[in-house]
Amino acid sequence: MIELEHVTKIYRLGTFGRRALRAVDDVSFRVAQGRVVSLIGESGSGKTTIGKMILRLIPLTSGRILFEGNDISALSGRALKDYYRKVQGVFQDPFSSYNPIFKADRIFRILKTEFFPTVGPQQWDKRIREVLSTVGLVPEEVLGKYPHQLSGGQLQRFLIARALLLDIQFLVADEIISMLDASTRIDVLNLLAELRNNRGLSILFITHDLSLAHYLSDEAIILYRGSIMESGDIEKVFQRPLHPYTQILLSSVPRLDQKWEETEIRLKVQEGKRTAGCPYYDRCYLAEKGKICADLKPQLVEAEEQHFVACHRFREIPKEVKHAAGQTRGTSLA
Amino acid sequence: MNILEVRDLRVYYQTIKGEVKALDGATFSVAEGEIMGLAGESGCGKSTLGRSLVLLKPPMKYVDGKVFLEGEPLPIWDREKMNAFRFAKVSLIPQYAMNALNPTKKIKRIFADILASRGIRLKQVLSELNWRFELVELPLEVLKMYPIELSGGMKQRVVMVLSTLLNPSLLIADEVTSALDVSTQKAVAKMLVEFRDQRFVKALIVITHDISLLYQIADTILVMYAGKFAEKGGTEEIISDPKHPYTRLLISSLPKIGVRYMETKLRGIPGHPPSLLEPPGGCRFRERCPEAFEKCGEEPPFITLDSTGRQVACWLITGNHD
Amino acid sequence: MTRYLVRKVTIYLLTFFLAVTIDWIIPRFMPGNPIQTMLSRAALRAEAVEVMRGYYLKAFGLDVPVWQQYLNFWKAVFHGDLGVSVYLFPKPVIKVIAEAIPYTLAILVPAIILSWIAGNKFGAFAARRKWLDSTLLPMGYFLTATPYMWLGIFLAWGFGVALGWFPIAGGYSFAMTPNLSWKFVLDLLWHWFLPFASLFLVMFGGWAIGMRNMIIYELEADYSQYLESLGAPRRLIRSYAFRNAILPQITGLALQMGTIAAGAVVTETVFSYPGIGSLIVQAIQNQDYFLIQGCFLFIIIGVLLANFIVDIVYLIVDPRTRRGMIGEI
Amino acid sequence: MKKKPRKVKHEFLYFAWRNWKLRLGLLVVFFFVLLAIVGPHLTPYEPWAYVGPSARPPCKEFWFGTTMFGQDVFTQFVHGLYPVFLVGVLGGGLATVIGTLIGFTAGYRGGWVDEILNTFTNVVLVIPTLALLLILAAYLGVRSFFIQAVFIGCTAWPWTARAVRAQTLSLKAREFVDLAKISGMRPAKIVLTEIAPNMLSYLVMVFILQFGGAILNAATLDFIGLGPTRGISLGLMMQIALLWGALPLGMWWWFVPPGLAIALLVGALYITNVGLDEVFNPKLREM
Repeated sequence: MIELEHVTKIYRLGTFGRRALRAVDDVSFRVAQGRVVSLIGESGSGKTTIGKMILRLIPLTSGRILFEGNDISALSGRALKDYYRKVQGVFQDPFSSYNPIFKADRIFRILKTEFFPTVGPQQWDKRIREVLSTVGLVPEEVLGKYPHQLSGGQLQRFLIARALLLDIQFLVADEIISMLDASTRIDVLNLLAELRNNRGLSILFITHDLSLAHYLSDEAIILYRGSIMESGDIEKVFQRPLHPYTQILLSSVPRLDQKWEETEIRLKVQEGKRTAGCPYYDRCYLAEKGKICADLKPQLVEAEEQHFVACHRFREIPKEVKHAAGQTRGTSLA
Repeated sequence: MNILEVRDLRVYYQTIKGEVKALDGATFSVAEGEIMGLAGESGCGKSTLGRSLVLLKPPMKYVDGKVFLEGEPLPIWDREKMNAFRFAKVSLIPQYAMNALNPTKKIKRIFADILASRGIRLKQVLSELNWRFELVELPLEVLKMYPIELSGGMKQRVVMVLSTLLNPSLLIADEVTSALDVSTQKAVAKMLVEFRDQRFVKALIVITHDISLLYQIADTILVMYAGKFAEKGGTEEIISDPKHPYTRLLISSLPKIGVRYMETKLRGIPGHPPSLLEPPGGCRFRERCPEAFEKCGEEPPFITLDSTGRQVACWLITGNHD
Repeated sequence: MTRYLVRKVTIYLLTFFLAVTIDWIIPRFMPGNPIQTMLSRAALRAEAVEVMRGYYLKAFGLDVPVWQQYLNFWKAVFHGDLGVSVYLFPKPVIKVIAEAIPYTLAILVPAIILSWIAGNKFGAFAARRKWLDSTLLPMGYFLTATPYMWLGIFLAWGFGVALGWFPIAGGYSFAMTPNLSWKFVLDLLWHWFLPFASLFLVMFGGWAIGMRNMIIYELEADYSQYLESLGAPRRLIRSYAFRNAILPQITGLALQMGTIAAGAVVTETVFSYPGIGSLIVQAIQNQDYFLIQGCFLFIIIGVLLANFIVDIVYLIVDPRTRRGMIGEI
Repeated sequence: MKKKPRKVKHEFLYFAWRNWKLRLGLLVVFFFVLLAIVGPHLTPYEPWAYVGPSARPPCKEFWFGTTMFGQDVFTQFVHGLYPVFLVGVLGGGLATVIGTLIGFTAGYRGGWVDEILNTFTNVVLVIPTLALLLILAAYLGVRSFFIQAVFIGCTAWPWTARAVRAQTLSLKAREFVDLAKISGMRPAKIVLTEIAPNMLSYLVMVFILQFGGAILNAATLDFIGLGPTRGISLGLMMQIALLWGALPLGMWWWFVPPGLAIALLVGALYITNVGLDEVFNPKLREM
């Protein structure tokens, strides 16, 4: 479905662009048909940049993004529009995704003028009601309202409904639930899961919340400062985390079924200047000893079937740390 | 002895459309050494409660209610009189901690000016300051730097040290961890517990929407809904045996690591909280509550159920008690 | 921080170059020919006119091709030789201007500095009192909206003609000859006051309003709210807010230089105060091109210099530009 | 006492009417507009005609008295108002348009385009515009109000360009622009239908400031003799009054009204702008 090959994005900063910020550094991964892949990373890890590059909102510096085999940067005009018929996005802040001075359902009208100019009004209205009920919204409650008159949850579902009008195959969901309240969050996730099951929609779920990622996706990709640290089948990555960063993440997430372990978190100040070697070198507890970590950037290596890691020394991680992080105790609450 | 006692506190917001009943009758107490978690979704009034205990200013309006700090009445409605209590007796780590420091002043200068306003010279507390900076893992050179040169997490920790410098009896931490990355979040949360253990603060109220965070650091959890108290109790009891329907549904809707859509499909809470401009009579969760019955038309009192201080406001539970 | 300075200097050099080029255009493209006006005034016989024309052409260096003139002009500027005034013929332009500059600086510099300080203090003070804000502030808007020259005339009429306290024209009394006596200095001040006051008042209104809005904005900022929740006294909160609100006022000062210069020109004309302002207006009426060219050269240099000084002050005062963030001018 | 929440249909209108600054400002501006339209029909005389005794103070016959040459000051005044509005609207409008275009392109396109336009703006910002206006005005022997408006328009736009650029940068980062892009909208359409409407309220305020600024600039130019060579304007009135010794002779009625009118009109415009700012930006509202 979507394939990223050695995608890199370097931002030029400063007056004449002398300072370079390497936001995404040689990232490659694939999202197959009907699969939900979550892109997990903290702020500044480049996950949103990748989402925007797939949606052609920002250009790549190098590397390629293929959709059904052909390079999307080559698309323009008609071809680009067809691409948007199949690939759509939903963004983080529901209130900033709507032009405040127009009614919320204007986003449907834009689609009609751009993609379906010939469709008759009644037929179009029927389709809108159809997609609204798919996303669990009552048309009378939400149509004809201004964005500030609707809740975050409703607005996000509105955006998903908009994407469904185009009968899309690939959806980039960029932190779509982080602004929503816990109680409405889960329904939006269930909606995405149903779309994958019933319509075979493949989704790139971008988030910083590991428990949400685990709930929804089949595969996980852990990003840190623009590079992939670990990726693979989500059960394997969460049960047997191999990369020190993933372990720290898993042990730091506040959980309801388990108290925080006592593993000490060294809050090292994050120096930005390290270019060569492993991006995680500064905060990695393993890196002190090894020299190789400082000079050579580790590549993704298949540690086990459907489980990759980018760390020179992942085999030397002491037993008990690995156990504590990956341990899940007890079943979910009824 | 209770550090904080609040009886029937009402604080409304004045807007052009009328008065928003953000906090409609709060009665609770916080014991010495207790870290009370204040949880609830956006717009439930938890921030209003936190802010009104320190800085109650327009558009917030004090309606009525009594507040006692270590037995002494706290005049929260009198903005001037409260100055004596602020910082020394009750202090706040604000939601906007990341930009709470004046950008054009060195950190050292900010500390010195505020301490001077209390008649304390910076030199007197320098050694204590060093020890506390070390505790929050901040290098000492930070004092010589401008806020612009610090990362968000570092600014937050500077504010934490500053707000607790005079060892206030009550510290209110408003959404302290929500803007942080997962790893720094854990470190900052544990620092709050450390502040209590080091007796920098006698009691702590942690306001957050993230219940799992409270499970990690709070001794008790108070759940709020639409300006009212739903339930309060020990952290373990609230999480393992939630009594109020809202708490139960809220906890069950939180995905835990290990839970997947395939195996167990979690349920959200349909509908949305009522508007607080014209709050509905009786229990405010009535519309969305699956177990609502006609008694819910009357407002359920916030009753203590047993010796452990477990309190709940729901006829379903308290109904068959009296 | 150095990048901030480099950017600044390049802009100023670019501006100086562009402005001086425009300045050079004045005599070349103005209607009528400077030589012609001089000759007609000399009312000589025909052939004498031809001889004089040849002489003037060479004297003003107009006999060489245009680009050559342009280079000569740049060379001359750096030597301070701005050609000769057409109207007051043998007197070199540089000398005429040198006599006028002290007067202009005398009213301009104190007016700018004092109005800036007073305006900001008053603006901060007005933001504190409700009644002050709603009464004296509209007065501030009225002042800043007043055309410079009208206020000048109004003050001249009010204090000069009606009350007779102040003279309404000239740099000093005609009867007196300039000498270093105490009496003459007093007379100078006596004439100086009204033009100064007129400039002062118009600028004062502008700063007061700017500061009032800025300080309200700063008092609403997060750091002020945090100080309040730490029980900091009103005085401390206000001094922090004032300190931050003054920064945009410094940049504002730089941006206003152009309009202030224009204001000075008209105010001097009202009081026929012998500064560069009235010099230019006379030069325009007499079509004395080289004098106009010289005067504007000084105005351009003055404005650029002032801008540069204000930028340096901003650099010293605002730590953000020094440490990391690149400040916009 | 159960206070029924007021049904507030349009928050903007509600606040606009309550804001006394907005009301006062608009009132004064309309007064002058009315005066400019109705005025000339109120007086039988022509601005330049010698109609009465010279230097007569205001009386029933000549409301604003007469000039040194016996011309009716009130007639000159009302005829002089019209060009003030003309130059204000044209000059202010032109400056707003140029400023918006340059600021908008710099903000929206970014990169080196932004760099160049920004440098150009800063250069024009620093140049004393009076020098520029002088040369252009002197160069064109015959000058009309229209030319003057164009001059002012072309030199007063820099600060608008900077403000609009900042506004565009903040709007461009909003996600509804991205949403429009992935809806297949062409960039030009995005600018027109998504970004521009949001800036409308901002541009209105910018125009009002430019309008006031243009009037002041025009009056200054007229005063130093670079105004239009034909017709009458308030600035011209003051120049003539000063030239012919109205000041030493104490003929206040000749030079007070024109200047006062400009001050009141421009002051009213500024106050309207403040009122609008308060209505749009709640922070200043509580003050």
